[in-house]
Amino acid sequence: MDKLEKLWFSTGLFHIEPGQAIMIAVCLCLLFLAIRKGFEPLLLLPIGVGGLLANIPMAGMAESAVSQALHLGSPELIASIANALGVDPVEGIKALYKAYHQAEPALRMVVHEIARDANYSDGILYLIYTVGLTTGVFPLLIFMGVGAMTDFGPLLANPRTLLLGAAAQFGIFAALLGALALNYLGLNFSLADAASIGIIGGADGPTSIYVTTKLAPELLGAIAVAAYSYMALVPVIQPPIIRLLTSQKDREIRMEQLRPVSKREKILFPIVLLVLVALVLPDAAPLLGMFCFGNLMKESGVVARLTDTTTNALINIVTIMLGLAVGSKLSAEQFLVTETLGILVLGLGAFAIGTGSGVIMAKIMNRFSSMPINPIIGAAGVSAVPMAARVANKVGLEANPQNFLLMHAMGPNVAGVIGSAVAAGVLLNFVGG
Amino acid sequence: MDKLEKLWFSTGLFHIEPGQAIMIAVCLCLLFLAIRKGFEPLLLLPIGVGGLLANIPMAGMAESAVSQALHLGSPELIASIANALGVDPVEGIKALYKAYHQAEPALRMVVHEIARDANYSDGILYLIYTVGLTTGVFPLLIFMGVGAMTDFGPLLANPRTLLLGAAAQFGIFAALLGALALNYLGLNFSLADAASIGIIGGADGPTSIYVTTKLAPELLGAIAVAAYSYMALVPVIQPPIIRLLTSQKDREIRMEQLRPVSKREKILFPIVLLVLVALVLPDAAPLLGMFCFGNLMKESGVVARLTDTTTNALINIVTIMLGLAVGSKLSAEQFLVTETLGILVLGLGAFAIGTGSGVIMAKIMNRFSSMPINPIIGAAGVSAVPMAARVANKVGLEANPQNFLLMHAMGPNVAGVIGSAVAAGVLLNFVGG
Amino acid sequence: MDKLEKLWFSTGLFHIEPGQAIMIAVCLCLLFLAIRKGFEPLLLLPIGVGGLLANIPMAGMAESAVSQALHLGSPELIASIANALGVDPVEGIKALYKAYHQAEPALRMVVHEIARDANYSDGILYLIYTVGLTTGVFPLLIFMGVGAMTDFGPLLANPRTLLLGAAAQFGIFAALLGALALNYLGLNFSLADAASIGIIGGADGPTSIYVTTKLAPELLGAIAVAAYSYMALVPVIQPPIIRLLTSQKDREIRMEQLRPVSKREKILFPIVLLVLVALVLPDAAPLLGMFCFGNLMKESGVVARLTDTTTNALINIVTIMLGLAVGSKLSAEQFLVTETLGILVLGLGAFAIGTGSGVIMAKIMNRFSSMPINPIIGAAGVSAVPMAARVANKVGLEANPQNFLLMHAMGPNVAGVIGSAVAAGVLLNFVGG
Amino acid sequence: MDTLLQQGLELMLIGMGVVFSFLIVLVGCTNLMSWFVNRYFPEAVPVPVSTAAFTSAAPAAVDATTLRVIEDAIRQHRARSGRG
Amino acid sequence: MDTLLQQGLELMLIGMGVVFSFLIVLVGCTNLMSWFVNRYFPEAVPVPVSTAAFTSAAPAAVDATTLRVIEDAIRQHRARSGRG
Amino acid sequence: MDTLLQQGLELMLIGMGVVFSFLIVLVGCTNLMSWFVNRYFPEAVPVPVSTAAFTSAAPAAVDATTLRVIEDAIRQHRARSGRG
Ligand code: NA
Ligand code: NA
Ligand code: NA
Repeated sequence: MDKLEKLWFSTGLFHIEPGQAIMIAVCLCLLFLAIRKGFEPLLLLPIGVGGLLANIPMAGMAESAVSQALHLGSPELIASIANALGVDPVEGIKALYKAYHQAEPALRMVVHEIARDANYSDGILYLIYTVGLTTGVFPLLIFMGVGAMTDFGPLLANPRTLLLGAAAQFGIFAALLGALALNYLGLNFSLADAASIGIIGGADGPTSIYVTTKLAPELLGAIAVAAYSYMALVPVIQPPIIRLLTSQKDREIRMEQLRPVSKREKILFPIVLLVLVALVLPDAAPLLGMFCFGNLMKESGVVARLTDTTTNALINIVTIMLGLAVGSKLSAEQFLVTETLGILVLGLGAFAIGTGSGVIMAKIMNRFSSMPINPIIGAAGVSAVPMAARVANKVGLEANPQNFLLMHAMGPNVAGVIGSAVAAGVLLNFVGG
Repeated sequence: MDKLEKLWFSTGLFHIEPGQAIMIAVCLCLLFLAIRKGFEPLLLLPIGVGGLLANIPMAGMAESAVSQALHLGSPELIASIANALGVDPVEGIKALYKAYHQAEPALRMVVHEIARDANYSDGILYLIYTVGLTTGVFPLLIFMGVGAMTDFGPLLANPRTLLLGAAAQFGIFAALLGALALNYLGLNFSLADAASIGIIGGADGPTSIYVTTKLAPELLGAIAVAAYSYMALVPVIQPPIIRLLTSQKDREIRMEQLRPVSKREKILFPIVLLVLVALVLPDAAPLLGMFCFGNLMKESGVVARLTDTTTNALINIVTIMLGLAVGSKLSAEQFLVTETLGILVLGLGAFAIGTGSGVIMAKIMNRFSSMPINPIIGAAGVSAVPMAARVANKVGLEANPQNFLLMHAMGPNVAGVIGSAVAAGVLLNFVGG
Repeated sequence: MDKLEKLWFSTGLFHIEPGQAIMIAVCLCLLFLAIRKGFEPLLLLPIGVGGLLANIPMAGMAESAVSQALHLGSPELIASIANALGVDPVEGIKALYKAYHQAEPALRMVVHEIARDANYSDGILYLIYTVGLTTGVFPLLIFMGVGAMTDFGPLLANPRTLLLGAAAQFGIFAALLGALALNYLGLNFSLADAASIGIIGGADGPTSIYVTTKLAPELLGAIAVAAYSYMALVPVIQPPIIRLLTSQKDREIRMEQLRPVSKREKILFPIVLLVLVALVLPDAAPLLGMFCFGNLMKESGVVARLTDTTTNALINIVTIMLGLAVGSKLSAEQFLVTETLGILVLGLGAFAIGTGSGVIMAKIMNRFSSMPINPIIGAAGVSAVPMAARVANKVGLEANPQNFLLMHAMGPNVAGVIGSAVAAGVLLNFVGG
Repeated sequence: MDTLLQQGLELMLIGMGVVFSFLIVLVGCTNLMSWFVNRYFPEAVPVPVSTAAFTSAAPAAVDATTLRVIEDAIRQHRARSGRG
Repeated sequence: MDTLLQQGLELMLIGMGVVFSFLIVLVGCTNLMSWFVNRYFPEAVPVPVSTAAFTSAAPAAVDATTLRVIEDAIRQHRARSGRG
Repeated sequence: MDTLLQQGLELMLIGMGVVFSFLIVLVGCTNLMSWFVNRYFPEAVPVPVSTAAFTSAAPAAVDATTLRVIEDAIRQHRARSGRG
């Protein structure tokens, strides 16, 4: 019966490509890391599932209606699309797809309609990605939530630590250079690609995703996976580097108790930061603007119910959607390329160099300042809040069981968030613009 | 004063059509059932209000700007639209509307603009419907939430009960055939209509809505109302059928205590199911994919805050919107037709037949298996979670006060959810594609 | 190095216009009022931040991609846009922008694409505004939430107080006339502008925003700020007016204990109101429909989890977005005009007149009725729930320490919400239509 | 200009007219409804008027300390899996 | 017409066929998975089957009064800053 | 290629330059702000630095059992009307 044949033709097994099979395996590994190893599960679990769904053959959950029509459609359908686009069908799907993307909006709508009439509709992951990531809404909302969960108290008690957060951003630009250098080894990274890879060193998920969706969307999957994996690996990556760059004496430095910070200072800080951004660095305005908004909601204390929703229902909903959207970019042709290896290596390098430069900056500052800083907390400058600060605290306790660095490390830690947002602004301005 | 006249002309009383009046009455009945009788209030209350709002004359809350312009607009406005469409206004609204829908996207945008310039804007229910249902996003998000509230423990303890969930889907296809047969009685159901009607037998709200919006959107109102009403009527529909098909001895069968199920099994099950779907049944991927995602979030236990939001804020928000969107389809011309009667009858039949085939399947399995199954739990295979399982438990206790079947019935009950999602995939593939 | 120059050119300081600087100062004042003085912080804080972000030079967070391209783009880019629009670039940006808005949808999409290709994308505030306010979705959802937080018990116990809520709407139409009169003083208000300004007197945020976005979007910033500020100032505005219009004897009037109201009455009231709206006043259907829906969810008691989400996660999320969207309209060219002064004056007048007419209505009713009403509660008819009722209670206690008017004032208070929604319906019908 | 003011006046008359007539009708319907309900479907124990028009302003039935403890609990419960 | 009914019959055969074969395969995979897990990764204390298929239907482990107190607290906690 | 690397180097210089100068200015403004606040608007009781950078990581002020009880309550409270 022809229906039975159609049935077999409609199974995944009949259509699965090696790439898809491998990607499904990769996503299962991500799920293993998220669930069993506790690697940033809040994002890697949705990303893993999203990637799995995106690689289900024939389902097209991560593809637009048109792309589904071109890949799964009948010859007649493809012919009618080719006809609408004024392209010869024999030139193949790739040519048709290219022509579609270069066509005028009105014509694209016609083609989209042809696909819709043939019962193909945009996949749900494609919709979530389009609505939430191409617009930049998801990362910005998450940044707002993170702002509403951040306490600048430790930073306000010791503003100098902002400089540690600045130094740690060196990892971003080092990785950027590294990416460009890899072009000599046969990889192929544009300046925009390199900038997106570098931002992994920001150790800040939403910032990386925001920048990458604007500069190099095709690398989003690999970069997001790298960023969150290395954030989870901070406890493994940082300690050796810290020990390498500091003497036992350095690590034993005691830091004096932080001064109490008044509520008023905490309320004014996000406003000061916001105004400063407005005057000096408009390109960082979306990220830092939403961040300050969230923090102002929290510190003002007059909109508790909004803060509560921002840090719970809203950020959770967006996190789920963000994860699925990022996962939808884990397609074989985009992820199973040598570039991905390069990205993983460079990302690791960015983390390591950022950690190192934070520590070295702390040692330099000790040269010129009376009140000493324990260089360990410089490592927290990469952000990866609050993991990096906890690592600093742990390493500090190893050196001296009385040495509680957590609070001192929170300063550079949140400073690192600001620092990488600033760096992101520069990259978007010079590379994107 | 002409303004007073305009005032009277702008009242609902002046414009109300009998159909609208009847539909308002119907919606009040739905509200009565939801509030007083407790019929699935979470959905029937929003559906009832949505239907009421959709039938307010002149308000056009469930209509697009263009449809409002055509129905409420001045002759000049209609003339200009007709002119833009290249249709003679004398051909009447219906013809204009048809021409609009067949026009090219660009032209449709022009017409939409004309309507907008005349101060007509898309009704809120129309917007919610378009954004949430035509895209399939709402039912899929609800399915994710349901997954995050489902415990596969009982199913894992006794996987054989999956077969009961399979058998109960017979109601779907029986109703499908019935719908086609009704064509001989003068009704007019296409294969797509029949499939949508059949899926009522899935006893699963989101699945029915997802399939119907893709195959027969104009039947959505009637089908959703039928599906949720009969789910609420499960305690009335099922017991007699169970008694009819089982002997007292059957109903007294004791089932042994379920084995404990390990956390690891619970975590792996959604992954196994997801991979299986990917390889075998891509058409069921969206529904079962989101379902497994939700369940994995719950069982993994590493993203408690996401699970919490998924099963509360998110699913509640979507439920409200889904209800309003479904209600917006309760228009007189779509609901007050003989087809609706057919749908109600067939839906009831689907439930009854599904229940029966579940019970019979259990009896057949007892033939070939050493460890006996109480056929009552076969009735739970229609899903309608958790109502059907509770009914099975109740009927079991009547037969034998020591006979607690609830846990045993939960197995086929959740199996029924999977079963109808699979059936939905088949229907979408063969009827939609 | 040219990059350094580009760097300086890309700072806000280089580009900031006086207007933007002033608006940033204005927004800082709003934040001060919201945080320090507690002026409706739930809305004024997001509005203030939104306004601040909207006025960051070069960031274009409140502008569409096209508007950014025209204002920030290179001469080549502007030339290509002008070419696409068939306009001579020398005619200047304003002319280009006008041509863009008058162009056909398809052409507008082409221009939007040109802007997108030049790396300009819609600002996030622009997106939020477009999605949530131009569609009317945000105010309607908030109205649903308000409905779910409103208790009509006091109103049902003494329905006559509905008339107080009616009388207080006089402030709306007085301000409307006043706005038109101001045209003689050189201001320039259309009938639509006047209607939007008048609705400030409704003392109901979502209603004002809903009407203004439909009738006079360019006034939204000023009107929303005025509406929420005066709502916060109710304790300052009302008492003197009440004292002026009432004698000590009036204010000492004791009102008898309200009768208990049954659950059934509370459930039926929103349904009765909804049906009445359907039959008489379709133009008020969206606002009152969502309001009744929310209230029915609450009173029915069968969908507690939906009510819970509606009054928490959902309304909070929408409030944040609504605030940002309104703030995005606080641009210099729209806010720093003499019209804004007029709006502030008229808004104050609307509140005062509404308060007065409520009080006078109460005194008139006392003429014709045996059971006396304390005229103080007439002031609560302006809505501004629950502030106005608390004010009435306070003034009452001053007159007579045994005189608890809170519950009696809640009647006219919620009646005022219905009253201004009805008035909004009339304005939308006669001015908008 | 005058015509504009005139339109405004007309609008005021109609507007207040509609508002009043609608709310008067509503008073009637409400009374009718209440009479009908209490006549034919009286409730055993009628609910007393709650002491606030907003559930959100519901009376504080819990003392501050308990409240604080519970809030901490809730915060922990929510924050169980840390940063989003 | 007949062809339509015929299509329907075909659809029924295929549909039920797919549903059954898919769920039979699932039974197999599930048994395999459970055997594998319990064979190679046994858990110290296996979780007993929870008494409901829906966490939302979880048994009431708290007495009514406590519950009410806590709910009030939650409501206050949420409504802290009043109307939205 | 070289030009690309050169661009990269330029970008690094400018980037680190901007990051440092911006944060240095921020240090200045922050110190100024703090000095100003504590000089002219001192608070009676200054808030001590909270012990975590994330409210979500707030210290556990409630013992486990209480917490569990309360969580059950919350779950029930939410699940009051069953499946969504
Ligand atoms: Na960083
Ligand atoms: Na089912
Ligand atoms: Na009002």
